[in-house]
Amino acid sequence: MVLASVGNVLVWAVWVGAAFACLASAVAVVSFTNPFYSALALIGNLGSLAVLYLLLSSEFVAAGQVLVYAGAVMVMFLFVIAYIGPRIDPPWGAAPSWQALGAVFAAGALLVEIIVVIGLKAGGSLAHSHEVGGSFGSPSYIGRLFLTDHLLAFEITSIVLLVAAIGGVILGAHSRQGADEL
Amino acid sequence: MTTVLILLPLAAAFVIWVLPLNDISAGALALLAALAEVGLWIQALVRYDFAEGGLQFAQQRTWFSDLHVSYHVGVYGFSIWLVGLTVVAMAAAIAYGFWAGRERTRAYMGLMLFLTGAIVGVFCAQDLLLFYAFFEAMLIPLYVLVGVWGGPGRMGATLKFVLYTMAGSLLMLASIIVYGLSENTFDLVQIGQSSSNWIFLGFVAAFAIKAPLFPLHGWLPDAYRESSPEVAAILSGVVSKAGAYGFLRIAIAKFPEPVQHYQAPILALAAIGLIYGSLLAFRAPDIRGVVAYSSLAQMGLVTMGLFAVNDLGLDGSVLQMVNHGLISTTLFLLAGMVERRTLTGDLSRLGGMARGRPALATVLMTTGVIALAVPLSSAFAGEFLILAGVFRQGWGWSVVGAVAIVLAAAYVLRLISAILHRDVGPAVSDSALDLRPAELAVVVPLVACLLALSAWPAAVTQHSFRGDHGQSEIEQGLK
Amino acid sequence: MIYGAWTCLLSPLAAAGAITLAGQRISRRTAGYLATLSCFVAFGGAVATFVSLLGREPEQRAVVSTAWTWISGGSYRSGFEILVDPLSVMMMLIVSGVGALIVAYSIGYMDGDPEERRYFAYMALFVFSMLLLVQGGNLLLLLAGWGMVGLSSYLLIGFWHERPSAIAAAKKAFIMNAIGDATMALALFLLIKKAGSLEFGILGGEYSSTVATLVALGLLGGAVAKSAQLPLQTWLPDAMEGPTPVSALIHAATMVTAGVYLIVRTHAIFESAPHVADLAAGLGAGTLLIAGLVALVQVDIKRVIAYSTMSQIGYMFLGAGLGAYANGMFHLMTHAFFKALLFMAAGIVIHALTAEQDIRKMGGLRDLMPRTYQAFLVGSLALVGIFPFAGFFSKDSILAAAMDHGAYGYVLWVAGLAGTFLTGLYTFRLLFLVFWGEPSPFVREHFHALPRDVVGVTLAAPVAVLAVLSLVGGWIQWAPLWHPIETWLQTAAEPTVTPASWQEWVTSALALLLGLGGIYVAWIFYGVRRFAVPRFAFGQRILERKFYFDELYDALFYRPTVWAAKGLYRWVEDPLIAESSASLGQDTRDLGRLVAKVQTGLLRTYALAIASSVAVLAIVFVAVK
Amino acid sequence: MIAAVQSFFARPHIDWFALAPVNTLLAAAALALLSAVLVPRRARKPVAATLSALGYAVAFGFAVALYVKSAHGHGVVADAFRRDRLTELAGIIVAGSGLLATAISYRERGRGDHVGEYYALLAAAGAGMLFFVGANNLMTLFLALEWFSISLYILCAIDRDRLGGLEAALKYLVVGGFGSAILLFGAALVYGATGAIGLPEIAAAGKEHDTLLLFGLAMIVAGLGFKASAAPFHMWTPDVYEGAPTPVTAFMSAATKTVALVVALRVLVTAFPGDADVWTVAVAVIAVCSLAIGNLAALVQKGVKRMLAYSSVSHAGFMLIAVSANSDLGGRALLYYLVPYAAMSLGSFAVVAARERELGVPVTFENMAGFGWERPLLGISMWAFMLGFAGFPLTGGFVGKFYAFAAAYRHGWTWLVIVGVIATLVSLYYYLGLVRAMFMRRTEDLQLAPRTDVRAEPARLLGGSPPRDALLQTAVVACLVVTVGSFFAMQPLIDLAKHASASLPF
Amino acid sequence: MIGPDTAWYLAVAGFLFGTGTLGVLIRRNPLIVLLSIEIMLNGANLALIAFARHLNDGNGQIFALAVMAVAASEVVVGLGLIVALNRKRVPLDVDRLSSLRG
Repeated sequence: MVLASVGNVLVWAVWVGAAFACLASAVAVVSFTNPFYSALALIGNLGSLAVLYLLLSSEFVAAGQVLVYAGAVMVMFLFVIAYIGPRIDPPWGAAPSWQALGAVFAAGALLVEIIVVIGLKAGGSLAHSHEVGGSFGSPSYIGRLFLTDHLLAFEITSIVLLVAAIGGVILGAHSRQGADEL
Repeated sequence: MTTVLILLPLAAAFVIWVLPLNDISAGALALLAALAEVGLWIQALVRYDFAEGGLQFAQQRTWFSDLHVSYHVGVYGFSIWLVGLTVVAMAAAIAYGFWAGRERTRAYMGLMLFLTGAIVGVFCAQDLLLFYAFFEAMLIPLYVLVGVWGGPGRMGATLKFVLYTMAGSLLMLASIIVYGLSENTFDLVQIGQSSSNWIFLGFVAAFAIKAPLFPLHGWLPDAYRESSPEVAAILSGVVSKAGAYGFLRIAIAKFPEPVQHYQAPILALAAIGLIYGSLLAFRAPDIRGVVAYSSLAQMGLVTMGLFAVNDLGLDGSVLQMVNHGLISTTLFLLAGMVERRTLTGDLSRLGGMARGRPALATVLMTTGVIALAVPLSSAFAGEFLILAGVFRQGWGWSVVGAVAIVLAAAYVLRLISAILHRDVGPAVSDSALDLRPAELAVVVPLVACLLALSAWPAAVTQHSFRGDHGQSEIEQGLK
Repeated sequence: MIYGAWTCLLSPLAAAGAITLAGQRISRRTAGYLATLSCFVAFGGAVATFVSLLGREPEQRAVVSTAWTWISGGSYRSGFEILVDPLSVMMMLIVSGVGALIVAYSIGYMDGDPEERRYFAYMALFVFSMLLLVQGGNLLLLLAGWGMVGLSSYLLIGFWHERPSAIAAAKKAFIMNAIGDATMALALFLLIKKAGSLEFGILGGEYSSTVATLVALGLLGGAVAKSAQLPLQTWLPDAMEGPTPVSALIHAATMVTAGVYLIVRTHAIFESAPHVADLAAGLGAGTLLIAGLVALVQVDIKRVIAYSTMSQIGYMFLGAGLGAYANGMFHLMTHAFFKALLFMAAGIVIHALTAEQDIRKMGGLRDLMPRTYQAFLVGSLALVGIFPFAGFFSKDSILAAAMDHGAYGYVLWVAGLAGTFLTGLYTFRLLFLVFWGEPSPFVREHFHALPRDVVGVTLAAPVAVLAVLSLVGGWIQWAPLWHPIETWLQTAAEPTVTPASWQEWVTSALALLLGLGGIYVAWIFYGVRRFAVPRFAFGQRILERKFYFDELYDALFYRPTVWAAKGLYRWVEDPLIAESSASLGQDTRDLGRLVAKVQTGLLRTYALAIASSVAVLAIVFVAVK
Repeated sequence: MIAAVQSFFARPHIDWFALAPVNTLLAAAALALLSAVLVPRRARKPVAATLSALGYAVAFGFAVALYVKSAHGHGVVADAFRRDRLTELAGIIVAGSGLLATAISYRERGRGDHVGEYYALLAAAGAGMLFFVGANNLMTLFLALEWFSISLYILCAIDRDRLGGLEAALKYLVVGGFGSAILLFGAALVYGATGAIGLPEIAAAGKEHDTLLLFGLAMIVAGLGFKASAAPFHMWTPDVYEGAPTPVTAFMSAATKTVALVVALRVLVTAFPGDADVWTVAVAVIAVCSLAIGNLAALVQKGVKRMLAYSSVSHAGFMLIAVSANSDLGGRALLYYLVPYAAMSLGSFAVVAARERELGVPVTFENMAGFGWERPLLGISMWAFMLGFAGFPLTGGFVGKFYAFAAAYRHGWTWLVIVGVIATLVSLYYYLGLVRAMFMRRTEDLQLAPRTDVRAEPARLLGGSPPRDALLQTAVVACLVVTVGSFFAMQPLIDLAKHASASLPF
Repeated sequence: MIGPDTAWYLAVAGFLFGTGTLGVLIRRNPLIVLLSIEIMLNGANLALIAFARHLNDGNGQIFALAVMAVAASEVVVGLGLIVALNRKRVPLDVDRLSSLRG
């Protein structure tokens, strides 16, 4: 009982920390003027998300998150940013136009709506969630799902990645007559 | 029989489009096809059993089953006459186009034949959707015929024409959908009578624009002025009849209660159009303007007769449709012939062409006096019946009609004397020849038809409806 | 016999068609002969019909022959049929007979005109139309013939189409007649509605007085238009623009008298609408006075005769309106003779003076062309109604009939007598001015006698014939003593007035005196020129302007029409009808430009559009649940 | 041990036949990709093109066979993919479009580099679409969506030297990513609300009018509307259609719209029957927006490709009318309409491509002048396509519109019919405007681009007018045949559509 | 379950999503726009996983993993495009990419 409550407090504390970090980094990504810092902030964001995943007892996803995302994708990002050189543009560079106002309004509206909806449900169906077994979210668990129910999804994922790779090659590779045509 | 009537010109059109013919042979082939079509029609006329009346030569094949739409064609007494008008007028128009030597002959002739098939289809279709299909199919060749072979202002004219017409016919499409689905069939013969005002108005919109009825004639002057004479002839002579035919076949036959309900307003519009058109024709500055506005007036008259919904009015309207078709075809062709010689249709620059041009004078004079409905002419017979019929709906309508008769005399005489009489106009050179034999060969048959009809208008009036009782046949919904 | 009637009707039509189709292939002269021949054939047919009709019982003297159903509508039918009865036969004889003479005369008169063929085709067409009018077996065909004569009159008045004046006159005539046609048509519609048919028989039917009055009015409208009576008389003088034979045939002998025929033919309806009948008589009286007055100041030889025609037809209307149908018809016949005679004699004068028509330039022709002078004299005497010339017998009996019509009748009677005086005056004014006195310089310069060839013969022979007829033609009936015409027409049109013989005598005496008085006055002023012609500037201006009828109608009808048309162009057609669609399209395109402007090409805009619409969509979804 | 493994991995039974079309195309793609490396440059293009064409042809055949054999639809591979006539009819359309697109592309893809990849991606995109229409749960749906979307992003930018292509690709990618993120979040919410990702299971969860569900539904509608380029999610369409290589545009306009609409129909009808009262209205409103915006904007376009893009927006509206009817008739209308529509848009873009090649500049209304008389075949075909778009009789477009309106009326929405009618009227202006440009304008001031030898590196001028492109013309004629034929022989097509829509639970 | 309810996680997810949206809407540097899209996807992922936990159902996690892969692919293509644009000397500003408009 005590343990449970202690654990509860502990989890709460971790959650608060992670959530805060997550939100903060997200805001940072959007608001940094230098894409380099934004990218770094996103890494932080991903990390804190991974913590949240752990709290949600999804070890495998958390791991994947850290490895795939923070490991691969972000590195690529940083590489590209470094390749083309960081270009500074302040988020509110343009004078507050109807564009910006609309943007803030629309995004805010979406955010508020989501929060409200969740708030509405918070007391109801979202209140009491199922208990999960220990194996939930474990690699084997995921693996089995992947090879049974979601075989196709698994395959498709690989195909998508392949296609993307081709795209990367085509677009990224140095064009034969790129320069002289300019 | 009916199918052959529809398909022959279409087939000929495709042959002409596909085969690499030279201009002469293409034109000759087209003319041949048109004449063959006339022959077919005569055949149909002979074989149609007028004593028995009603729908004949009917052919039906289901087109798409789940909505009960079918390819269903056939002819009634009155449609026979309209088909006849179509084939004769088209033959004349094609002949004229051939003689005048339109550039891109193959395309041109093909389109003319295509148009023939479409119009014949309109008069023969016995299924709402099929009717709509043909009704629209007419527009496809017309759009190009006006737009490509027309005068300087052709683009605006053709666009206006098509948009106007489509505005109406799309409303009609909506009506067709609602009507057909609510009656659960699109077959014009089986479909029951409806009492819905909205559906009725949808149809009326389409036909009123096509005819045209008074406030909806915005497309008319430009289209008639800018298109080449033979196309203008077809537009005012034949295509406009599709609108009147629609009134008769669908709007009046299938919507008895709305007709009762809207009779007065429609008659009023028609009457206004009659006077309005006559007045404008009286002041129109050029030949085509006069003929154009006069045909606005004439279609108003026809509409009056139709919406009188009694034996006299219906008979008169059918007769008058045929008359006006032949008359305005002839007049537009003559206008074209005059313009070929003077390079202008401007009345103020014409005149004195009767001197030394007896053929032109005679033909124009004859057509003109028939056009102004001098008694004993078929046009007189038509107008007389129409006005006698509408008199039963109220003497006022006929008084308006009588006034219009006087105005008609005024504008036709103005037209005739502006072209033929007085001293020679600046645009008329002595080198302008009299009508050539070829031209005579085009118009004289039309005039001959008119004279024959003048001798025996009852040929049409007696053979349009079962037992010459249009009212009862219409009231039964032309089953 | 019915074949005779059909021959009579169709032979001129055949000639017209033949001449038209033959075109240049036949010589001009041939065309003339063809037309003349056809008219004589028609006359032969008429005579044959007349003879065979004579052989019948009076009751069997009405025969209808239907060729085919002309038009039909439901139960209503009208056949292409002719009616042969005493009335129509009488008209057939007059029309074809006089017509034949005049067509023959035209051969000479129109000689050398480049478009002779067209002329003769028109003439033949006219004779056909006129015969159709009088033979038409039902009201519709009557109306058909009615319109056809209007048409051919239009064609013939405007025959010299280079002359704007001629064309204008032709149009005027046609449109005025079209007005008459329209009113007749309306009457016919009413009849169709009430009786469902247009046979002449239905006219005797039972109708409410309103219906009868309306129908009668409609028919009267047609009659006055065709016969140039008040108020539609203004076209006739202008119609003199046509060739003189045309004036003789159409505007004297036949067409203009059709109104009288119409009233007699449809007398049944007029009898059931007495007020309209009186109106007809009154119009006749008015016309004969006005025309007589105007004729006093005319200087165009043909116009003088034209006005005299108007006034003579006024007499006929008077008679027909009063119900003295036989007398009206009788005067119609005699008038056909002497008026045609006058016109043709005048034609010869004009021909001799190279198409000069102004009587002020004429004079002293009596010695130059004595026979013509005699013919003209005969005609004039007949016109004035001097015993024993034709006019005397026919006109006076009409006036006598007026006395048998109560007070109103006496008014008309007085008017008629006054008219007689005027007739004498203006007729002989003309005669004296043209023929008496010394030849004017113009005449000396231009006069050339008739050649003794075909032209001369064809000109002279018909005149001679008509001169004889104008003399003896009237002797057929002398109302107080013998009246075969009345009995002949008995079955067709039973007169409603029968003047007592004393009324006949009194009237004749007075009329004769007044006529002579008129002649005497004319002799004083124009013949021997004992006194200078008195001048009444104001009165003369009114007369010369023909009582301002033209101006009146111009202001009342023509200008308003033109204004209306122009106004419609300026305020309705161009701005509303033509522009509306264009402006609508323009507005639509502007709207489109607006929409296209939103497509900024900025990525953020696109995302914004999506985001905001998702927000809206979501809120709505959640809200409506 | 083995048994344990067996039990551990209860491998689902895999219906290879059902997946045959997809696999064929994937194989074709793979081979084409290999050809890019193995085949010598000169032969590369024909080989790759042939491979892709073969792939599409075979896939077409498989789809037909499957259509015949799948009278009773059922899920395959653990219900991740649905094998039924709806899937296969869409598959037939997509495969056909791909085949024609290959033909149209042939001369376009002259430049030596990436020709192999191009055809590989073309095939891959087709495969993704074939899978997309069969997707039976939100995950496969999302993945397949990304699959063909990414392929299309790359295809847009395949000419890395055309700035327009790159710009279009980036816009497409960013907006597309944004859209699919929204779709994804919606999917997540739906998943949360119902605890299921399979479409039938979502319906079975019986959570009508649940807040989360509706929220998710809204986002899913938006995501699918985006792919169908329905207003107001349409704004990427004109730019991408204009910027992308014309054959790619042709393929996109025909195939993408087809699959997006079919999937929208399937998802809405299968997964959200309970909320039909909500989404029918929403779809109707979206349809109206698309009609209005698409037509109005198209009125003022100068470029033909842009005009066609906007017209495809408005046609999304017409077809959504059918979807919004939420009835068997509506499904029939949509599935029928897709056939002539695909043909017409492919054909019209093909004609644009042909014109582009002989002018060497973007095709505008002005420089279409006289085209109809110079190239009668293409001109007449274009004429027919325009009439079809405008819904004239003698083309399938008329019947399609007719059915869509009929469905709307049956659903009780006469006002929608009226809106559609007015939209059609407006659309006439620009469709006929193109015909007018092609046939009624004089052509003196027109300049044909000098013909270039595309094989030479760098391309070198030959002069003279470009050669007639037999493949492209064949494709156009095929489209013409379908467009016109679908009017006359419409009963069979309607039957196809009927059976296809019968596999949905209306 | 111990710790905060699912609702809290979802709130965070929603916040991420909203922030990402804002980023896409206001940022002009395509790189950062791509990053923002990543944030949106991550928000969705968090929601998926929270729901998976809440429902004790593995599908959500699978979905999330798949999304990661997809996100990666999108990034690859996006970066490729950016590089290509950069090679054409195009300034990295989405507002400057407006040659296609109207």
